[in-house]
Amino acid sequence: MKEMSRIVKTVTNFVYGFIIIFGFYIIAHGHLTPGGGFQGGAVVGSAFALLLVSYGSLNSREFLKKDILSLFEGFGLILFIVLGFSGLGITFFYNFLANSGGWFGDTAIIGVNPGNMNTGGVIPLMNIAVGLEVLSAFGVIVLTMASGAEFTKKKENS
Amino acid sequence: MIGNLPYVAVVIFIGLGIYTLMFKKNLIKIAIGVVLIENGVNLFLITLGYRKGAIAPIYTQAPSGQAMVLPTPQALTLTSIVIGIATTALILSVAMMIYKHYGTLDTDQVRRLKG
Amino acid sequence: MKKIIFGIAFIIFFSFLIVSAINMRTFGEPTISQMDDYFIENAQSETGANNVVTSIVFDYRGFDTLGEATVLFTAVMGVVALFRGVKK
Amino acid sequence: MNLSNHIPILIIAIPLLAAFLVPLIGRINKKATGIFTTLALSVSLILTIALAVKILTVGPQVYVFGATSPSLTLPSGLKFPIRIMFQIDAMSIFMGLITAVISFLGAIYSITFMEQHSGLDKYYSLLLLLTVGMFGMEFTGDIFNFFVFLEIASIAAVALIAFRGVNLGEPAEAGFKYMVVSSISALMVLFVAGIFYGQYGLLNFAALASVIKYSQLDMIALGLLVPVLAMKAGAVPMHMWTPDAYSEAPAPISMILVAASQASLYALFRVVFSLYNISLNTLTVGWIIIIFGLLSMFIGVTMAIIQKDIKRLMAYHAVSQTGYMLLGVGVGLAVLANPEALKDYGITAMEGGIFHIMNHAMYKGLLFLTAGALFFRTGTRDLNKMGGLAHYMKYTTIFFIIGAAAIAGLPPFNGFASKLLIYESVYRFNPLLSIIAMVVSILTLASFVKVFHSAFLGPKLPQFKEVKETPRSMVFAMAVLSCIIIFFGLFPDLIVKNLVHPAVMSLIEQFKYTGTVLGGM
Repeated sequence: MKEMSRIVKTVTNFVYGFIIIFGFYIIAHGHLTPGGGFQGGAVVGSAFALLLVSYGSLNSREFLKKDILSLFEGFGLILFIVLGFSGLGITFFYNFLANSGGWFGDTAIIGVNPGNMNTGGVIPLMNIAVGLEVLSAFGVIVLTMASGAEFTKKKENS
Repeated sequence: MIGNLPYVAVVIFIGLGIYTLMFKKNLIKIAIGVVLIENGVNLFLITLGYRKGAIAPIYTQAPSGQAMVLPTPQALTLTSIVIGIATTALILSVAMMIYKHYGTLDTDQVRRLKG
Repeated sequence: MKKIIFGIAFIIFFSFLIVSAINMRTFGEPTISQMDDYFIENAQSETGANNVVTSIVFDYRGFDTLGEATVLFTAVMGVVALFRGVKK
Repeated sequence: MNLSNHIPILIIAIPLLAAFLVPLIGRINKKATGIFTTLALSVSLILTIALAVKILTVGPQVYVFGATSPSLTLPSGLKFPIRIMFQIDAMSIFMGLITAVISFLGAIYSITFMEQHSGLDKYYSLLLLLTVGMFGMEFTGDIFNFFVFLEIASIAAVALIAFRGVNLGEPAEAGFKYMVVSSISALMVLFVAGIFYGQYGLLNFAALASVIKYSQLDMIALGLLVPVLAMKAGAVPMHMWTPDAYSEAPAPISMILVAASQASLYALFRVVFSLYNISLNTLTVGWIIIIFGLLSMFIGVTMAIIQKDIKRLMAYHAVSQTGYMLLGVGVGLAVLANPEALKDYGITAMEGGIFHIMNHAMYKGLLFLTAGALFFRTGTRDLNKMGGLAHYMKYTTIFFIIGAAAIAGLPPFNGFASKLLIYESVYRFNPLLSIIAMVVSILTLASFVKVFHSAFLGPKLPQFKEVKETPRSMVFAMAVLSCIIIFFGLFPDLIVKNLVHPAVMSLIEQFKYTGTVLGGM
């Protein structure tokens, strides 16, 4: 993929940070507002795609590292399954933090309420884990397919 | 009958997808066919959860006393969308791999495995 | 020949879809919603999350979500494995 | 905490965790990944055996995710389950045993077989994920969860089939075909889940089974599920993917793919027997399944005879053998509503069909592994180019003879045991079917005699002077399978009585399946 014009790159520079922050906002508030790990992860992943498209696959390799992303992916997944395992005293995927009073353990007000970040038990943690996994998975897929496309094209020319 | 128009849209989506799979000869078009079926099924799931005049099933600053739509289909659709993305990514990668080796996307020319 | 068989299969399949669309219950008026009503009523007290959909995704049907994350991981592994020979 | 209650989830969670860890281990040491995979799968195998013992002595097990107790299916007096659950009865664990054994041996075989390939960490990770998907399909009691695991298994399988696609075009092509086929079937399963949800507001198999009315929508759901799952299992009108996928995948993966398509077959039986049971017109559906079976048997074997590629030939035989299973179980289904005939020969036919699933997984696995060993040493799969290999590869020759005799149904191997059950019971249902089954068996024997003649017999060929016996880990995997085959062939009654009969009864007795979840046994 070739890099795009200066206008696109300038706009990208201006916008991508906001997109990433918005994605993380969606991930963190998944248990209160519409959204969650998958949606937020997809938003952040789209920021990666934007960077890739505007800078081209060769240039973007300098600041989007596939290795680091795949590490993050493994980390997110392992965090997720460990959260599942840690409920194993009762059952797999038991929400052991909910209503316990500790981390994210406040009891939610039943009915309509303005929302309290400190509720939901393992749900916010799982949101973060899944968000991490999804954003890095999207990044890895997009980057790998872009470099693969580069390879295919080279073969075409020769 | 007119109330069931969303189901008709689902039928058109899935039917078009199957038609594409059966009669089109381009690998990318086949991938598009799979995505069409996927969207049709997702649309089907999400229409099942709708309740007339109800709000989204989220309590944060919601108008009080209103009925909520069914939440389960939304959760299922969320799952199936992500699965769909994974499928699409893999199917396109395999198509790219085929293009790399054979230099074509036409299924008639790709067929080396026969008999 | 192949086209005729495919055509017949397609017509059968399409008629299946149309019959199911006709027979489906009316849009917007779920007749049985016991499971969802339970979720709407009890999700807040059982999981503490305001967003009922999230509480289903991560608590009631959390195992599906693990499967879903696994599917994504599988796809990443597959894509990376397919393009593994491709350097630079 | 009592770990023995958590065995059902540990069987799945340990390979899953291992699959996530393998890429990280691969960063440190590439060689260790294979051994790590084997370890994880051996733990899973041991746990599966422990669970099997528990189920066959105590009864079906339920595992509810996220509930306050693993066996709490209906919290606080509800009439319907709200959480995902695993529901493991004798039939599920029967399939689970096959999966565990086959994937464990596949991992052992892979250690040397895949040695010179790159990207081994991804290979082993995908292998573990494929195993997880198969286990999930067999254990789950929730239709949407079934869809998720079906997708895990098929995506992992696609990536493994296309694993050699970096250097060759054909594996990628086979992978594409399999991907399209499995996406269609998975999406249709999801569509059917939607139909059920729209009608009954439930997703649990057992809860659905208790309320299903067999309305027009349910008929459509069945009409979508049966062909789609038969397609995934490789039955004939939709078998176009089978030869490609089986022949282009690496040999251990071909073996595991056999077990993966049998997991779809299991799902088909589960839908027909546990979900619908006698609410449907069993005679009609039974005959549809029998016709699928007959077509698979006959077309599979006739296509196999003309093949020159050894793995492609075996793949067509896999299609043909799937026909036997469909035949046996189809006869059982056809007489399900007729208690006398069911007791008379229906149960025996089903025992034959179900027993054949396990036997087929074992001997077809062995045959694929021998084909892999030949490919490993000679570098070709073309039968015309091989010859005289018995001089160089003694063990492989013996293993091949065992596998070929078992698939052709010669005593005293396991294929004979299950085929005999099918012949004698199907004969009483309809003699013609039994005769066709015997003819197919003879054709199978003829086809394997041809393979044996062209690959192993004949003078020493100069181009194979360097060929040696296969390495030890590969011989070990093949030897274990051969021992299982001979053991099953010598003591079929033991297996049928203790393992197969409970599996068949758990399929037939629908009230037990619903009872484990909804209570009121």
